[in-house]
Parts: sequence; structure tokens; C-alpha cells
Amino acid sequence: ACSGGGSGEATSSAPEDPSSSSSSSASESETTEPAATGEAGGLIAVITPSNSNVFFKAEADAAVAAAEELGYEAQADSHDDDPNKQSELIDTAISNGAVAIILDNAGADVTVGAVQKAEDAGIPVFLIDREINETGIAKSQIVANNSQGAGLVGESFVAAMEGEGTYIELLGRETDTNAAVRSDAYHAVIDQYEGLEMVAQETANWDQQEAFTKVQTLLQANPDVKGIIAGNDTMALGAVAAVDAAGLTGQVTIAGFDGSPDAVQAIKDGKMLATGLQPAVQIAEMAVEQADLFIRTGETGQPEKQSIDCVLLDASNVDRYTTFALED
Amino acid sequence: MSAPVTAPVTTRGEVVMRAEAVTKAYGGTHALRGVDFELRVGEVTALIGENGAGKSTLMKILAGVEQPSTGTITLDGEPVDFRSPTEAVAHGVAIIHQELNLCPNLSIADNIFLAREETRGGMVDFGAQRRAAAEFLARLEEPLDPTMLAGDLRLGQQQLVEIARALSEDARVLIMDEPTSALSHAEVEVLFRVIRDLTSRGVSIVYISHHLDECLELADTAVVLRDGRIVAEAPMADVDLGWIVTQMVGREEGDLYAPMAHDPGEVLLSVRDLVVADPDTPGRLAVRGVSFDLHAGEVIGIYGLMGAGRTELLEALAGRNRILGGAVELDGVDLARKDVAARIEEGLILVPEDRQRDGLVQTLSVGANMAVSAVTSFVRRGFVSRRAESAAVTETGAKVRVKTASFDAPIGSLSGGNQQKVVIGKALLTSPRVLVLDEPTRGIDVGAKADIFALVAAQARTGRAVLFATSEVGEVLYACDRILVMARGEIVAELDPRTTDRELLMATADTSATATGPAGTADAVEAATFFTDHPTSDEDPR
Amino acid sequence: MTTQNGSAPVSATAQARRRILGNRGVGEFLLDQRAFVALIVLVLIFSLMTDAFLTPTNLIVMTKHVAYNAILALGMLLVIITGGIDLSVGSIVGLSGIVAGVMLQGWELSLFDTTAYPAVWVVVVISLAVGGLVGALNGWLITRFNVAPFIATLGTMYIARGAALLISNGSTFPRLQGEADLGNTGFSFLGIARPLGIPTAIWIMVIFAVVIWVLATRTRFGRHLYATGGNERAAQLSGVLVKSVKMRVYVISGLCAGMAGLIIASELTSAAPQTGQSFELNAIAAVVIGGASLAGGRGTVKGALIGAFVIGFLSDGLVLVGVSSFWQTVIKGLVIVLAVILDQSQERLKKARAAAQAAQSVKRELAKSQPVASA
Amino acid sequence: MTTQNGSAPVSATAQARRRILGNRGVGEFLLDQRAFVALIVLVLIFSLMTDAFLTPTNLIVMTKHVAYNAILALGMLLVIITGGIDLSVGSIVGLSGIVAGVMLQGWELSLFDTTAYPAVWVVVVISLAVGGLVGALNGWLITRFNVAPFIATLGTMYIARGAALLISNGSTFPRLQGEADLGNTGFSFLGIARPLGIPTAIWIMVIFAVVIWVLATRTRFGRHLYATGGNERAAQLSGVLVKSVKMRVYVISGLCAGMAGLIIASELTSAAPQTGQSFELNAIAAVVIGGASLAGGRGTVKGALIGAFVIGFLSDGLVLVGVSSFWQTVIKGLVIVLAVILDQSQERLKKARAAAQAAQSVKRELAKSQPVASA
Ligand SMILES: Nc1ncnc2c1ncn2[C@@H]1O[C@H](COP(=O)(O)OP(=O)(O)OP(=O)(O)O)[C@@H](O)[C@H]1O
Ligand SMILES: Nc1ncnc2c1ncn2[C@@H]1O[C@H](COP(=O)(O)OP(=O)(O)OP(=O)(O)O)[C@@H](O)[C@H]1O
Ligand SMILES: O[C@@H]1[C@H](O)[C@H](O)CO[C@H]1O
Ligand SMILES: [Mg+2]
Ligand SMILES: [Mg+2]
Repeated sequence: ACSGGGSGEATSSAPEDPSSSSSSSASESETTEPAATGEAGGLIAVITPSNSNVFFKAEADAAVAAAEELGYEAQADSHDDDPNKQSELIDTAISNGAVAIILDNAGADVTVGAVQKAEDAGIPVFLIDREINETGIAKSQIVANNSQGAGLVGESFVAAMEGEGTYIELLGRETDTNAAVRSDAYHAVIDQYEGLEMVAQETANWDQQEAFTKVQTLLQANPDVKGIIAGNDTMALGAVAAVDAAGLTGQVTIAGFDGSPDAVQAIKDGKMLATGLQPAVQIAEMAVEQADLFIRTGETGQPEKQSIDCVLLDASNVDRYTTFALED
Repeated sequence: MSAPVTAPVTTRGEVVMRAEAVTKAYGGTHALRGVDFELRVGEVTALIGENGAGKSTLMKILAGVEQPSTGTITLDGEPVDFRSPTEAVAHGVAIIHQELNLCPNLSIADNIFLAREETRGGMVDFGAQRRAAAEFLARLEEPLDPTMLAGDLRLGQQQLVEIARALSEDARVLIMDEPTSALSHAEVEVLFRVIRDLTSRGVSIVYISHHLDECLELADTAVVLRDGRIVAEAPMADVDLGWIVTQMVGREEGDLYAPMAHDPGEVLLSVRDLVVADPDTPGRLAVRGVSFDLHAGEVIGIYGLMGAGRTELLEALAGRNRILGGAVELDGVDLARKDVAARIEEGLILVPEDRQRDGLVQTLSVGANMAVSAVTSFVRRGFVSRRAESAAVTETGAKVRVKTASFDAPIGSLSGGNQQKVVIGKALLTSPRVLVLDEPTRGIDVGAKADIFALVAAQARTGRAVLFATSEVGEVLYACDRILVMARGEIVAELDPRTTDRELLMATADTSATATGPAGTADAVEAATFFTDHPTSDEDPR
Repeated sequence: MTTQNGSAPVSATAQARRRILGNRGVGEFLLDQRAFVALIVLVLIFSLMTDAFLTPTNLIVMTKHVAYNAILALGMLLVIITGGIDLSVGSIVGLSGIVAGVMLQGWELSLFDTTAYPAVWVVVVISLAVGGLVGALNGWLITRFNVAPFIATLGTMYIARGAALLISNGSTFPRLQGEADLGNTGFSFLGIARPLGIPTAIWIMVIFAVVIWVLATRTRFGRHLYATGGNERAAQLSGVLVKSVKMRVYVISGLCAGMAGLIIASELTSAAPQTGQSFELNAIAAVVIGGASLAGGRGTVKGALIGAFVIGFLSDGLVLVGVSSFWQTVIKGLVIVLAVILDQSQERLKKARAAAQAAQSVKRELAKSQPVASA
Repeated sequence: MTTQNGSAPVSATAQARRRILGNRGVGEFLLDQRAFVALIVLVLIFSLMTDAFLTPTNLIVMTKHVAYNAILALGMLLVIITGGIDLSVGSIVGLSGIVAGVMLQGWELSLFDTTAYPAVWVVVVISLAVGGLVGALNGWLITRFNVAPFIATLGTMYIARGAALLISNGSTFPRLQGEADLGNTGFSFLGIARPLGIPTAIWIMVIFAVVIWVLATRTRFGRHLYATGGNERAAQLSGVLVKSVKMRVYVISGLCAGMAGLIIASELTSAAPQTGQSFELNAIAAVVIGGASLAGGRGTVKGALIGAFVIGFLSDGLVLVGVSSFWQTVIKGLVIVLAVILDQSQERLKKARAAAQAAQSVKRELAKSQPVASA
């Protein structure tokens, strides 16, 4: 159905028949200097970490929709945070003659080689959500400003805690740089207050059920805990359930990150304080737009690293929320 | 064929291997209690004893499979301490185990040379192994293709492969623990010739068999083991069957055999034109149009040579083999479409030929094994009544005379023969109307055989019917009302035991079978089972 | 004669000792109850390390965490006793939660152009049925086509997970508490309620344990179960309906997994399609730590429960004590390995004791026979 | 007599047919080669669906993807032939990559207060050795303590994964291409180079396959391997050093996994501790699709390779064709199940044919006896 059609001219300096670009490109190390302009059309591969997490799902859906809107074919796959699978999916995208790859990657370091491989094959890569530790390979790296957003969440958290009390921090998957960035930003704010004491820091691997179990256990050791700050919303929701189960609803301040619909609902229900809204939909759409621009003009017109500020979502503005975006 | 390495010693009759004051205890069970046992160069020593007497245990110790609790083993006068069978083989001591030990997924040749592969340039020399294996098989007059998988062979053929392996080990001391339990007369004869050939070259042999006639025919010395002690030892020339039985059992042989009751009634099981495929050989029919009636109170013996199709027939009756054609009715009920469980329910149960594979659940206790077919009858208000179960098990266990420390003991702790009794007990516990037995006395000692046939007779007397397959002439002649002779999947003759003698019987089975396999030698020294030594027959079996 | 002091009154402690130990040595007793001992050791260590461990509320919380795995382990136990294995339980957990989720959120019946809001009991029954159905599929593949259980359930593991993803389209179903208007409240009962102060999950675990214990030890099915696992051919010839036994154990395992999925969804008041990933490994580990043999024919309800407690208390304890998550992984592996090594050491010890006993009795017999000979 | 047309010249196609099929029917031939047939069917379907599938470069890319799994499957094959299973291979993949990574990044020897930069061959040898070591640990647990392979390797799966996480502290080691100054370049050879136009990974797969094929079919070790899996007790009584056989297969499996880990790390020029998660399932599936029996004693190198190709081509093909990832999961499960069902159907077909043949011969015989009777 989706043979490697599309126009490869935009991305490859060699003037070759578009349909054969897939077979020859893999072995040739082409420069990625934009040369000619091309037309919209062809396959855009959208690769995200998981197909069963609302955040990534929203991201992927938005990218696919935007790509189809602009006249491309689009296909979403997930690498399950497995760098090897990610590398294979990129190989396959190359074989498939994709004209661009939109990638939410499986690790800041392990992804470098894979992105390089795609670029070498003449396929521009546009990173979303997570950065890699290398510049000059991907065409753009559009991420939410995790540091800024987490700073906002941290401030909101501190304010709700009134600057004192004990709290628990739930960390994301240790192999994901966003986990560390957010944690650092939280602490940059929270650690200024001596009255706030972190009694436990546990990783819950971005997972709701794991967060639930761990918080339930940690609440046993720290029954008087006043707050829980989580690296993302799935974990925050696990914490909400655990706090509910302990009958502490309303007594524990819970904050998360992502701005997922379920978290928004929890904020509405008064079970969660706040979350940092990552404009996932916007980021995905931007990536596709820039890909389209690049394919047609050879330029994205943007610097490689772009960071989109997050918005703090709390009771004051949740009503304006639409999936991973805020209406003006 | 490589000639057996004849011992560095010695003259015929000199002691080559000796066990001194050997004891072996498994927990509280004493399998051996201070045994002194000698083996002489170029002689066959028959080791005789009831089930559980300790024969296999003693042999496993000689062959390095087990280590004695106390006592010493000497070889050529030197004390040896084998920690493994490999060490024993390296010293020239080989064993053929009572239970089969082949790898079903390997070829005959691979099995024969397992762990002693012939290599060339680091690689296995399959050609050489194949040729050598073919020679060993030829020596046993069983011209099988050495590339056949062991798992595709029938029991007797597997036993021959085991024998071939033992031969290939070039042993000076060869232990045979019931090597003939699955062999036909003809094959036994061949084996005897091979054994005589071996002894003439100075190989010493221990021969264990519950076919006492074989021992009488073959052995130079008889050693009788009872309850872990040697109770008698004598040159074979000086003793007869009666003596052996008396020594073995510790009582006079007179009460060993209870006469059958012959009082057939209505037809219970009716078999018509039964056709059954051979499950192992595609395209071959194992049973081709068998018909007979089994009456209430009747005992039918099915006699035949190996491969005659008896096992397939019985398994088809029991529901294990698919019936291709014909009809089976039990008391008017069509069994053909019922599964094993339903047939047991209807009152037909099989005691299978291979107890390890088909008879026993190795992870269960003795009692649980006996109870498994009859659990339904112990169910009270939906739950299994342990009281009812253990009462029934105890009663039946005593009936079949299982020798066990307790009914909670693991089944693996029983001797081979006692395990067989458990399988029979399991069938009896279902109170079958038709009891089907396939080689029920395989590995069973003389006393127990009598017990079992007494049980069979008792079953028949209560209006039940018994159908059993056997390769032993004596059993069919004395334990049944009618004899069906099977060959090549057909019933070739129906004989009346009262008007038949062993020559006629064997000839009937043999001549009909000549087309399919190597014929039994007509002048075979006939099998003398314990029945020949029935008080009414005074002839000296030698 | 010097050792004869039988007339001296046996001390009370000695008596108690005998009552508990029977005629086993202390070492053997400990090994016999090794899984239990492992549990006690864990509890001791963690109680020493943190006060929060040995409190009634924490014990209840931990037991609740044990509950899902224990319920899975009970189903897995039956499967393992038959010599099988069920890798699909983790996926069934996810699937049953999603099925419950889709119905509680409003089941769009496009055919009738309506959205149905089934009552909670209907939801529970249907979700369990879905679990049982996947189990039946396993059983069918295994009995009808004679497929190795490992591979059949590996296949259904992917199929059930894919089905959960397809149904949910990759998203979660939140707010499963239901709405009074729609008449579908009450789902929280399974995961959140605490009848008599004990979470429902624990009650369910207890009920499942009792039922499966009765099944395994007191019924005809139980006998057939153990026989099937010990020697399938022999069991079949003994009249055991081997295929039906197997079919039933996979269905039961599927039902158990379905129940675990419902409890988790209820607890989180939301259902996610990826829930339950790699739960099968914990369930298998629990059963094996509890002394079952993967070769079939052996295993007890008590053992599987204790195994589940060992695994559950271990992971909660490590979190409480604050061990790093990397070490948690390592320690979990070590405990699994140690537990089964203990299992085997028990066999060794038994053998050693038997040998010692044998030597003893041989000596005794020799001593006995001497005087007889001289008499 | 009417059927006697033997004198008519047999057509060439018929001859060719006979040469290929022997005296089997077409159906039976297809089933005999079912894994291969499954592969061909996959290739056909995908080629029809997308032009991008059957291109030389894509075939090379896909074969390279197959290579890691094939290498794991080769080690797993030996383990499975002995009747064991190795769940730790996925973790070993991660661990060996991390070990290579830590060394290529500069190995801090705190004792000497220096950072060592071992040459690439040293790195490769040490990383493989670590894989072999975990394998040896598996072998030791299994042979020394008689622990079920499933559970022993489940334990080491956690231990090895934890070790990888501890060594790397959860982060990745990037830029493994090395630096000329430090004398540690060349690591890219394993994953990126293409001697004679073919990626090194494929060469390694071929070499491993040939070596393991020779081992399994031509050496004493090979015979002992199959004997151990076929009947362990018999093998042991025959003098096969069963424990040493088992020890060796786990070490080989560990080495294979170590090699796969190195290839992946080289290809990504960085090592991540979570690499290899659930690879074991793919390896096991490949071996079983290739006709091996998890009960032991049966399995071939050719089969395992074809199995790896089926799985690899399937997942790449589904992505190429653009099947949604949810359906990919479902289809993978279906293919696993179908492949093993086919395996069993083969047995059935054989039996059915045999029965039909037998019924034929009965009829013939009966027909024969009739005229005789009337004569
Ligand atoms: N592994 C074991 N554990 C416990 N008891 C055993 C074990 N092996 C044998 N025994 C016991 O030792 C005794 C002798 O058994 P053995 O197998 O040597 O008898 P046997 O003379 O060969 O009998 P059979 O003629 O039935 O083969 C029996 O009472 C048996 O129950
Ligand atoms: N001529 C033959 N050539 C090869 N195999 C044969 C032949 N005759 C019979 N067989 C084998 O013998 C088996 C059928 O015999 P079966 O085992 O039923 O005989 P039996 O009379 O019960 O003898 P036993 O049980 O003592 O071996 C089949 O498995 C078949 O493969
Ligand atoms: O930014 C994303 C989201 O926060 C997600 O929930 C987990 O992975 C992170 O990388
Ligand atoms: Mg014996
Ligand atoms: Mg037979």
C-alpha cells in the first residue's frame, strides 16, 4: 500500500528516481546539506516509546494527523524504550523510503547512532519530547522545556505545602533524561525551603501500578507525609489512588507532569494539585510542519534545539484544557 | 567384530569379582544385609530371589551405580570403589539394567556407542559406528537398521539394543538384570548362544531372571537371595527347580498354585472383526480382523510371539488405540466410541505392559498410585474420603502382597516386581468386570505369580472375566480356560489348554509367524515356567 | 545401657520440641519449612531495619500487595502441577481490566446506536469470563493440538495484550468508580473497600486459596491433577481425563488472572492496557519458591501462598528500607535463586540423614547378630 | 492390471516432483518443511504488499536484524535440546554491552588511580567472558543444586540486569567508537562494518551457526547433548557426563548472548543497561518454531535459524507494510501459535495418512481373500 514513493530529492543531493531511493540510500553516506526543493508527499515515520501511554499516544496521533493533513502518508510505531528496537524501526523506515522521521527517542546517548544512520541515508530526523546528547545530526529537537515546567510545578508544590512538611518524590525511568531533568528542577525550587524534607525518593518507571504500590508502602513508613511530587502524571495518578486508599484524600498534596487528561480530571476532582502541561500536541505538530518545510525547501527555518515552555495546570485553568493543550 | 578383551587373568573357575559383607540401606529399609557374593571366570552365576530380595541392588553396587553402605568389593583380588558406572566399565564391569535405559531420540548405533563414540579427527565416525552396531545386532540375530531411532523400536527390540550395548563394552564381568523379560523364546535362545560364546572366552556373567528355567539351563552356579541375605548357594548341577523355589520363598512350593475354576457363563465381552493400526509403523496394521467372545467367569490367555499384536489388541480394547474397524461390546454396550475412562466406568480396565511408562505415576505414593483409577468410588458428598480410600488401598495392597514400608512411601522405593503388583492392585480396586492384563507377570517372582493367578482365578469365580496376554507357555497352559494364539495380528488358532501341550502351542505361534520375522528354532528347549513344577508334574525340569 | 534414661521425666521443652519437630532434627525442620523460614527471616531483617515494617497497617497493606500475585500464583500452581506453564496471565490481567474499563465507561453498541452501562456485577462476570476464555483458548491449543504450554501461552500472551491495546486504542479508562445516575457504581468494592477492616483483595485471596486447596487436596479433580502431572500416559490409562484436567487448569488460571486484573483496575479506579506486564514471572517464581516442581506432579497451595508472600514482602520491604531500585533487582534475583537452592539442599540433607540413619541401623543390626551367633 | 502403466515414460515434472517429495504427498512435504514454508509465505505476502520488502538492501537489513536473535537462538537451541531453558540471555545482552561500554569509555581503576583504555579485542574478550560467566553461574546452579533451569535462569535474569544497572548507574555509555589517541578504536567493526558488503553481524551469525551445527551433529559433545535431552538417566548410566554437558550449553548460551550484546552496543555506538529486555522470548520462540521440543532431545540448527528468520521478517515486514502496532502484537502471537499448530498437524497428517493407508491394505486383503474363497 505504502511503497516508498514520495520525493526524495529534497533530502538527497543525488538526483535519483524517488522510488529507488530506498534501495541505494542505505549504503551511501550522503551529505545532508539541503540542496533542492521538493514536494510534499511520501511516508513520514512516527516513532514513539510506547503505544499504551496517553502522552505518547497523543503525541503520535497528533503527528500522524498533521502529516496526513499536509498530504503525507504517516505511520506510527513504538520502540518500547528499547534502543535496539528503535534502531530496527529506523532501518525499516529507511527501507521503506520514508521522507522524514519524527522520533521520541529511547535514550539520549543510544539514539545518536540511530539518528546518524537515518541522516546518512538521507532521511531527516525530527526529535520530539526527548533530546539527544548530540547536535548537528537531527534537523530539529523540539522538546518541552522540562526544566522550566518542572520549576513551575515545584513552585506550585512548595506554595501548597506552605514551605514545610515531609514529601515523597517519585522518579521516572532512570534511563530517560527527562526523569533527571525534572527531578533536578523540582529540587532547585524545593531545596530552597528548609522546612521541606524529602523522606523517600523512589523510582516507579513512569508506571501507574508501580507508583501505587510503592506509595502505599511508603505511606506506611511515613504516615504523616504532606506531599508527593512525581516525574509524570501516570505516577502521580498511582499516588492519588494510593492516597485515596489510605483515606488521606485531600490531606496530601500531589503534583505531576505531562498534563494528561486523567490528571486534569484529578485536578478537577481536587485530588491533584497541579501538573506541568507539556504541549505534546503542539510539539508533534511543529515537528511535522518543520519536516514538511524541510522537505519542500531544504530548511526548517528554526534552530535545531527548540524548547517550548510548559504551562502550569492547576485548579485555576483546567477548564480551558483540551488534550495536551490549553485553549486561549 | 571386536573380540571381548579376555581378562588379564586367569583360569576358568577362579574368582574374578567378590562382594564381602556388603550391606545397603535406604533409610530404614535394608536392601542388603551382609552379602558375600563371588563371581568366577567364565561362569554364569544365576542370582535368584523374590521381588525385593535385593538382586538389583547388589548388581547396581557391583556396577558402580550405587555405593554400598558397608562392605567391600574386590576385582582380581584388589579392592575397588566404583563411584560411577563409567568407572566400572573402565574396569571391565558392565551391566544391563532391569529397566530400559535408552535415549529414544537417538539411533540404535548412537545408543550403543553412547559415551564411547568412535571418533576420527575429532568428529564422530558415524559410518564405523553403524557398521559395528550392525555386527552386534547380527550377532544377536536381530538385523535391525542401526540408523533407526530407539524410540521406534518395540520393547523387546529395545532390550536387544541394550544387550548389544553391553556386548560392545567388551566387559570381563557382564551383569544381566532380567535381560529377557521382553524377549521371545527364539530371541532368548540367541542370547543364550551369545552368552555361551562369551563365557567360553572367559567372560563372567551374572544372570538374573524370574524365568527359573532359563537359570537352570544356563547357569553354572545358583545363588539365592532372600530379604537381603544369601540363603543358599550351590552348583546348578546339584539342584532342581523345587529346591530353588523352596530356598527363594522359604516355604514348600506345594502351596504355590491354586487350580482355576472353570465355570463360564454369559458372553461379557464380544469382539468382532477388530482392526487396529500400528501406532508406530505407519501403514501397518497391528490387528487385522480379530473376533472372539469372553464369557463371565472365563479366563482367556492370548499367546503369541513378540510383535504378534497382542499389546495393540489389548490397548485397543482399553481405549488407548484407535479402532479402525470392527465392534467391541461389553455386556451389550458398544465400547468403540468410548474413551479409556468411560471403559473403566463400564468395567474394563487394562494393566499395561510397560509399568514405568504406562502404569505408574512416579511422583505419587504407593497408595495414591493404587487409588487413582478408583477415586470416584471414594467420593462422599463431593469430596474424596481419605478413610475409605486408605481402607481400600490397605485391603487390596494386602491382597496383591505389595512389600512396602508404608502406603505413603514413594513408588520409586519399591522393587520392580512390587511396583508391578501396585499396578495390578490399581486395576483390581476398580472392581472390573473384565480385567485385561498385558504380560502381568513381567518381572514378578514365582511366589507372586502364583498370588496373581490366584487372584485372577478368584476374579473369575465371582463372575468376572479375565483376558491376559503372555509370552509364557506355562501361564496359558495352566491359568486359563481357553487359549487364543495370535500371529501377525490375527488369531490363528483357538486351543483348549486341557488338550494342548507346549510343543503344539509354540509350533502354532511360531509357524504362523515365520513369514514376519526370524523363526523360532523348532528344537528350542522349551520354556519351563514354575507351572511345570506344579506338584502334579514330577519331571526334573533339566 | 548407658544411654537408657527413658525413666527420667522428659522436660516440658523437650516435649514441646518433639511435638513440633516430630523426630526430625532442627535443621531438617527449618529446611522442610524453608519457604516459611525464608519469610520469617525476611520479616525479622526488615523489622530490625525499620519500625514501619512490623505494624498492623503495614502488614495489611503488604498482604494486599501480595494478594494479586497470590491469586495469580494459585491458578499458576494448578497449571504447574499438571506440568504446564501459563505465560499469558500478565496479559490477561491487562485485558480483563480493559474489558471492565470499557464497559464501566460506557459500552458503545454501535449496532443499536446506544451506549450501555452494565451493572457492576455484569461487568465483573464478563471480565472474568474473558479471562476464562483466554484460559480456554490456552487449554484448547494445548490439548487439541498438543502444543507445548510454554509456546501456546507465549502466543496468547501476545494475542491478549494486543487485544487489550486494540480495545482501548492504547489509552486508559479512568474513573471507574461509576456514577449513581448510570447505576454502575460499586466497582470500587473490589479494590478499595475493606469489609471487617480487611481489604476485599485479601478476602478474595483467602477465598480463592481455600477453594483451590479443597480442589487440589479433597476432590477427584485434585487426584487427577497430580496424576496428570506425574505421568500423563499412566494417568490417561488409569482413566484420568487428562485433556479435561488440563483444560480446566488453564481456565482456572485465566479466571484467577481475570480476577487480579479486576482488583487492580478497581484499586487504581482506572484500567490501562499495559497493566500486568511480566506478572507471570512473579507468579511462577512464587509457585516454585513454594516447592512446586516445574516438571509437574508436585506443589501445594500453602507453598504457593508463602512464595507469594516472600516475593511481595521482599519488594515492599526493600522499598521501605530504601534500597536503591538497582539493588532491588539484584536482591530479587538472589532471593529466587537462594530459595530454590535451599529447596535442593533439603533433599541433600534428607539424603545425608538417610545415609546416616542407614549406617546406624546397619551397625545396630550387626551388633544384634553377634550375640545370636555366639548363642 | 489396469493401473500398470510403468512402461510409459515418466514425465520430467513428475520426476522432479518425485526427487523433491520422495514418496510423500505435497501436503506432507509442506508440513515437513513447515517453518521454511511459513517463511516463504511471509516473504510472498509482504512482497505483494510492498515493493520495499524484496529489495537486496532491505533483505540485508532484515537479515542483520535477524542476526542478534539468531545468535541468541543458537545458544538457546543447545540449552533447549538438553531439556533446559535460558531466561537470562536478554539480561546478558544488556550486561555484556555495559561491560564493553564501561571499558571503552575508560575503565577507572581506583586502586591505581588511573583510567585504563583497553584495546578493543581485550574489551570484546572480557565482555564475552562476562556472558560466559553468567552462563557458568546458570550451569552451576542447575547442575550443582539441581535447580530447575527455568527458575535458576529467572534468578540470574534479575541478577544480571541489576548488575548492568549498577555498573552503569542506570545511564548509558555513549560514543563507543573509541579514540585513535587512546588506541581503542575499532569497536564499530562488529556492528557497523560490512566486510564484502555484508554486515559483520551476519558473518558472525553464519560462523556461529556453522560452529554450532558441527558441534551438534558431528561431535561427541553433540551426541551427548541429544542423549541428555532424550533420557537424562539413561545418558548418565551410559557414562555421559550429563552435568558437564549442561554446564557447557549454558556457557555457550551466555557467550552467544554476550556476542549479541556486543553487536548491538557496537551498532548503536553506545550501551544502555536496559538493552535486551525480553529477547529471551524471541529466542525461545525461534527455536520452537524451528521444530525443537521444549521437553528436550529434539531440535536443529537449521530449524532455529529459520525460526529466527520467521520472527525477524515478520516484525520488520509488519512495520514496512504499515500494520498498526497493536495488530503487530496480535499477529506475532498468532504466528507463534500457528507455527506450532502446524508442527502438530504434521504429526496428525502422518497418522491420518498411515491409517488411511492401513485401511486401504485391509480392503485389498479382504478383496484378495474373497476370490480365493470362491475359487
Ligand atoms: N531407591 C530406593 N529407595 C528405597 N528403597 C529401595 C530403593 N531401591 C530399592 N529399595 C528397596 O530395596 C529392596 C531391594 O530392591 P531390589 O530392587 O534390589 O529388589 P530385586 O531383588 O531386584 O527385586 P525385583 O525382582 O522385583 O526386581 C526392596 O525392598 C526395595 O523396596
Ligand atoms: N514383522 C515385523 N517387523 C517389524 N516390526 C514388527 C513386526 N511384527 C511386529 N512388529 C512390531 O511389533 C509391534 C506389535 O506387536 P505388539 O507389541 O503388539 O506385540 P505383542 O504380541 O504384544 O508382543 P510384545 O508385547 O511381547 O512385544 C508393533 O509395534 C510392530 O512395530
Ligand atoms: O516526557 C515523557 C512523558 O513525561 C512520559 O509520561 C514519560 O516519558 C517522558 O519522556
Ligand atoms: Mg530387580
Ligand atoms: Mg505386548
